[in-house]
Amino acid sequence: MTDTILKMKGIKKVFPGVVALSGVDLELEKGQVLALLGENGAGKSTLMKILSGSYKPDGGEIFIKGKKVEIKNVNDAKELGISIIYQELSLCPNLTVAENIYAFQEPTRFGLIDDRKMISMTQALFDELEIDIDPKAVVKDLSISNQQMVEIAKALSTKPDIIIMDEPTSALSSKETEKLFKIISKYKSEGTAMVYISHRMEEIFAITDIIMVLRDGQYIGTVETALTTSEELIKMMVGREMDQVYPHKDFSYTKDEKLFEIKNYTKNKFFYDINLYVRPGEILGLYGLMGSGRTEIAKGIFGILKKDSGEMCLHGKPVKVNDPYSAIENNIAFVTEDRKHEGLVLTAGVYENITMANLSSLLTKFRLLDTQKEINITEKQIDDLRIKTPSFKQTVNKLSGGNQQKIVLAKWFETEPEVLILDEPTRGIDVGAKYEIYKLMIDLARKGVGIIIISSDLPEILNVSDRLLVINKKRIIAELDPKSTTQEEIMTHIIGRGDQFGQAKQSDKE
Amino acid sequence: MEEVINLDKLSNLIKNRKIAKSYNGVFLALIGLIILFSFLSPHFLQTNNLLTILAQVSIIAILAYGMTFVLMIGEIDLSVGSIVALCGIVLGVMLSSGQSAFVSIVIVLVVGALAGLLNGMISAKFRIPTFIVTVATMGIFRGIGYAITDARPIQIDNPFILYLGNGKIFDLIPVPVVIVLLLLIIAHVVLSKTKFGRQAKIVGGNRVAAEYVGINIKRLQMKIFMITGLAAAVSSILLSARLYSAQPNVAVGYELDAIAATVLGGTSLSGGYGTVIGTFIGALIMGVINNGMNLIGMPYFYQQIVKGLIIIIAVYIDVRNKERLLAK
Amino acid sequence: MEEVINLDKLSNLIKNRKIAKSYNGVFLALIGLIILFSFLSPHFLQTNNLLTILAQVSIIAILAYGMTFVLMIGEIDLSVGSIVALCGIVLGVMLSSGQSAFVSIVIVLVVGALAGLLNGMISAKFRIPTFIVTVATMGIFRGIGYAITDARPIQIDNPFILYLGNGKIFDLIPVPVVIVLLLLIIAHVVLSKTKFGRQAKIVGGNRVAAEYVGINIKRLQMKIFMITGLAAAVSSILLSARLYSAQPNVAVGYELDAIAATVLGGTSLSGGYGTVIGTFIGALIMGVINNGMNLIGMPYFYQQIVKGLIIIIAVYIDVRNKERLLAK
Amino acid sequence: GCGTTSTSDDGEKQIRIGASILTQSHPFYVSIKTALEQEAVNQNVALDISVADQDLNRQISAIEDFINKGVDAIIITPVDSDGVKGAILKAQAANIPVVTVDIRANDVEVGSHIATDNYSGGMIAAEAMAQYLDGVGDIGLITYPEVQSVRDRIDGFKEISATHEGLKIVAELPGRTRQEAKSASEDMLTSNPNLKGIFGFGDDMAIAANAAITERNSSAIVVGFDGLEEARNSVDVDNAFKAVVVQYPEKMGSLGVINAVKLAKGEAVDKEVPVTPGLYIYGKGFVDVAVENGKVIVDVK
Ligand SMILES: Nc1ncnc2c1ncn2[C@@H]1O[C@H](COP(=O)(O)OP(=O)(O)OP(=O)(O)O)[C@@H](O)[C@H]1O
Ligand SMILES: Nc1ncnc2c1ncn2[C@@H]1O[C@H](COP(=O)(O)OP(=O)(O)OP(=O)(O)O)[C@@H](O)[C@H]1O
Ligand SMILES: [Mg+2]
Ligand SMILES: [Mg+2]
Repeated sequence: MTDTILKMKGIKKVFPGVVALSGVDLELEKGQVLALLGENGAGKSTLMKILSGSYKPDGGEIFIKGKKVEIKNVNDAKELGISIIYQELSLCPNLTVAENIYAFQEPTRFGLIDDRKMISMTQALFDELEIDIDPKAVVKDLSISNQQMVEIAKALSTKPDIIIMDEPTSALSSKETEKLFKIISKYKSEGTAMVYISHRMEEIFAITDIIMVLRDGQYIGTVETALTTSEELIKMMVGREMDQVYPHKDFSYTKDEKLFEIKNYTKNKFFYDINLYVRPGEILGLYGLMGSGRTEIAKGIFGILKKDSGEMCLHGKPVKVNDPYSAIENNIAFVTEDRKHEGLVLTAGVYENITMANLSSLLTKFRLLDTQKEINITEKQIDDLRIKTPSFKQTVNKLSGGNQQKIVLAKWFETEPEVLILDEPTRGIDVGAKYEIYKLMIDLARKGVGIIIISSDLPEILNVSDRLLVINKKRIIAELDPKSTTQEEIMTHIIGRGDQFGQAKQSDKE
Repeated sequence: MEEVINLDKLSNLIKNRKIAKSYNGVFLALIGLIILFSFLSPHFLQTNNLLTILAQVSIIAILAYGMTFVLMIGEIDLSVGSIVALCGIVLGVMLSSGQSAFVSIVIVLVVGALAGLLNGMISAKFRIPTFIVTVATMGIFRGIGYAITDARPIQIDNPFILYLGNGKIFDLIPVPVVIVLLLLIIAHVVLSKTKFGRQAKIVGGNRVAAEYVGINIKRLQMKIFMITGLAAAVSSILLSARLYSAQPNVAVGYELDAIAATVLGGTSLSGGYGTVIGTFIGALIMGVINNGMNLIGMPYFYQQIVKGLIIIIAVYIDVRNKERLLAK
Repeated sequence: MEEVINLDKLSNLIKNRKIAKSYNGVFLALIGLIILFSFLSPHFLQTNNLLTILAQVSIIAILAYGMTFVLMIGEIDLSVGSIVALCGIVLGVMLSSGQSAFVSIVIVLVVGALAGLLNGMISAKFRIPTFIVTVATMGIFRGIGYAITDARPIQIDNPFILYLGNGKIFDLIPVPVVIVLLLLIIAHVVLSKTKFGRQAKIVGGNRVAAEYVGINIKRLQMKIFMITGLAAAVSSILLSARLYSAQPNVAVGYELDAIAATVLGGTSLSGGYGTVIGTFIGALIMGVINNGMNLIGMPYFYQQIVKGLIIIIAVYIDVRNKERLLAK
Repeated sequence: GCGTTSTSDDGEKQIRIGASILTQSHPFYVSIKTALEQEAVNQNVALDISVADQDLNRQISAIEDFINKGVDAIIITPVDSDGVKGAILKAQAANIPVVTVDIRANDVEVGSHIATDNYSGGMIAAEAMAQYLDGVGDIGLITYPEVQSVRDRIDGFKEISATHEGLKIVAELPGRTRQEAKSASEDMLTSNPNLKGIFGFGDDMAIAANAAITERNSSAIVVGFDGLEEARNSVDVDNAFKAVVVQYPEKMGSLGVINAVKLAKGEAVDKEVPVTPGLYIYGKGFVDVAVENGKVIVDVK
């Protein structure tokens, strides 16, 4: 079947200091799901933004259903039946869910917006997609995962022929991801073509038909999903062999003592009675479903959410952490999950972002910032984390999503913490870089740092952590050994015994 | 004292959630002020005085309606005072050159809209911050007004125009009050019920998202500045009538009053949030303060100080109220 | 004409990247204006006149330095003009009550800092937008100034204070020029080379991220408003000296001039961007426009119009220039 | 309490007067205000003062508030001659008599008008300037064209200076405040090194011009207008500021209250009370001056 719906030929795009795309081709058939794969900064988002009309290409041609088209703006793309879920959340925080979904295509009655109809349309859409969010809720009050689901629903609301999904699952937990996959197969069976971008191999193998790989803005090749392996794909992406995805950690902790401990931490409505500890060199995993309260616990530890009761000890001695400042003073670092809103100063340069949590170390004896030292630190982090940027001065909003995430990590690594909390640290990061980050985590652990990692990526958390705490309904419900546990066991704890069977189909442990 | 309004009724209004809504806090502040001044001056709560306040407030309120749209998209317009002056001059010139009231009004509205459009266009096309553009046109528009008349006032004696500014319906309700309430409804519907108003909210809430859904931000911005221009033109007609003359030196500093009323009414300076009704309440607060202090004969210097304090307290009540609602 | 400055040297300066940097565009606009006026008036390029411009500009420039910090964190201060007036009055009262120049200056600086602190504190503690707080204190501070003197000017005849505003070093360089350049260096270093300045930039860029790296935003904001207050106090000393008197009605509208100079110099109103050097250039542009138009004797009404046009053109040159640099 | 009508000792209802003043940010109007207050005490009447802050709309609002409050007479120093008409009509419709002070209300009849003749004042200033300069020299004017009374002064000044062939007005720059006037003076002196005289429309401007001239060691002289204490003190000193046209705000203020009270009681008053400005010069103080048939009769030497 050669029912080609989309053809991109020789697409070029140049940004100041960066060749983002140098002549890339892409072909997509009706009802086909194409995975777009590549390292951070390879040009995936750029290629898709050209297709969706938000960037103008510097060269190349686009054909839709065999007809050459010019996509000059977002509306052209919409009219051609192209719909996109952007990598960065792009909802209006001030508007309701329904208002966001039908933004710029509101139903009207007598020339006025018909709110009731809009809400019922949203509800109908949500029912169809099995999404459980109140259409009247204001978006800024939703968790990121719910925001991401709204974003997905919004892209689907136009009944497009081509759907582009740029890392849609990076903000979703496994339950939502499952939901999304159901939606994808439904639309696929109806003939909708899709481009799916993700750094999670298992997702790509689960839902895509063909895989196209980009490297440094160049087209590397296309393979059929059924006929390839993740080793081959990684080689295509990275340009070299990578024999393992998770580096080996040959110790579980460096000293058998409690480096960091919280006792009976409670913040009403957010988390209750949390007791946890980390040993030097230990990596503690926190797993739970969306909304289970993992992020809140981390925020409670870091003093962003003020706890109602409970105490914290470092090296067995009680310490008071009431705000981020005192947390940092006590050598605690916290990589937040929402890089755009909580982590980065998008309008500032790479160096300003990397040093911002650690400015005191830059002071000379005249209490001025040591610019040279700042540049050295930045260059070192750029090397260590392989951050792709034309210069240390580049403003962060010009970097690819994954590279932005690396900068958030670099910022906290730079504070040389004793306790490092990571909330979804590899969100949007490519396999190669993930490996580097795991390695850096292990290196830190080897030096005696205690690490707490929160992740919705089950394989990741099972492979990376030494000990695993399961969170549900804002409480710790189980402590497990990740080496010996299974997804079924975890889900049993979360769902409760009666529900086991309903979850069985989800388990697929590697 | 039969014309005095019942205080109990007012406090019932406060309790009525449906009316108060998001501007609950400012509304509360307004009621507080009304109660305060009704104790301080026996003249304050007279129907006649309340209508006077509404009429006095009309000019700033209409400007502030327009300002609500501009602030909604996260921009600012400092030139509205000057547009009022310029439009007044145009009105005066038209009328004194023998044009009918109708033709003159149409031309004034066109001039106001064009002035606003110019602001929007310069800023959109040349990518210059609206603060700078409107600081500049603030001088330009007023300068043109001066140049046209050589700084001399033009008398306004057209009976219809004078009626608009000074007439009373049923010998009781000032015409400006009717106009300001009518425009309140229109502006409210446009902002909260039309696609256009919704686009403004989208742009103010998240510019990138607005671009992604295909909103032509530049065009929207031009339209919105046209609205402030139009609002300024309407204000200028009422003001000229009220002053029985058109002069280039009127409405100096009204931009700040309009912005203050708007922000007082809960509109965010950084865009995305706000209601025209809140703005109207904000303008009323300013009007009540001015009128009340005049009535009790407070010395001028203290008026300035007290006004400042009241504004701060009013906003604080609003902030507290919002936080209380959120905490629930 | 021996005292005329070499035009070639100036254009070499433009080409010198190191000097021009990010404020390249505004700098270009400034040079363009200088060239323009030097053709229009033979007196313009005289050393003496250039120094006069610097002296005339000093008051706004110093206010604008302070404003750069406030805008950097995404806030605004509309009360600086009123703080200038209030501080001037305090200076006059101190001096005429027999205090020494030194004591008076110290007290004036303290009053300015406290006034600024008050702005910062009200806004931080009560979570009221700085726009509202400073619109309110704008009336309050000036009101206090009026209340103290009953609007009468106080003569300033302390020789040291007068020297600060009107004296000349080596019989050539006005003292205010030295002060304004000295403060330029200090403010530049503080903003771009200290932890404090960097924190301001971070807060302006992303408040949440700033909070999460342990920056105490409220304290920072209070400090920054103290800086604008201090800047206003320094301005007030120079202004009082320049006018040989202290009056409560001075510096009306200076807040807008200071903000305009700052934004002209490339500082973003929404925070996160800006340089003090850019601000200084922005202030110079405003000063050159005023002086140049006075020298060629442009009629008043046209001055306003032309000034507006020049500001727009200057910013446009800057915008274009930035885009060109980016496109490279 | 506040705002309730009090009664005076003899049991008769106390007369209440509302006064709307153009501005409070200028000593001239402060003097008027002080005089109003003083005279109100003398006459044993209640007085409410509202300040328009140069905003006509605000002035009208204040007058409306006076009407709502039921005052017996209103004194206005109008922000604008034409614009104040509406408010005056409203007051008269409510049977409240109006007195204007300092600035005339056009096109509407008021109970009484008390004012300096600004045009004549400008003529006097020009004649004084001419005599100091022996009728020859370049002159600069500092103006505030938005304000009618200032325009009158400038127009009067121009009329007389035109009669002296040697006098040339080479610059006319805005200087609405003392600081703007100082910059204007500096720039005037830069572009006209031969400048022989500066006329400032108010005390602030004259004082600023004097400062600029002194700092530049220029030989130009200054003539001012208003003649409040600070300016007269400056004229007394041997500097560039040689003469100032003097208005009498105290007199205008107290006449304003006297006439307002009479009108409130239904008594007759003069419809026009002109206050001729005086001239105060260096070394002599007040000198005799008169304006007749478009000529100024004065001798400054
Ligand atoms: N607006 C921009 N201005 C300048 N450079 C840009 C801009 N957008 C992207 N780039 C650069 O183009 C390159 C490709 O970026 P792109 O976002 O397409 O990468 P990506 O493949 O989506 O990466 P990721 O997996 O991290 O999302 C990167 O080097 C990035 O820094
Ligand atoms: N800004 C907010 N206002 C109100 N409620 C919020 C806000 N942010 C999050 N919540 C609520 O807090 C709860 C936990 O949020 P969140 O989903 O971030 O938790 P989590 O356990 O970290 O899950 P995940 O990491 O998968 O997103 C949810 O019920 C969510 O609705
Ligand atoms: Mg991407
Ligand atoms: Mg989370």
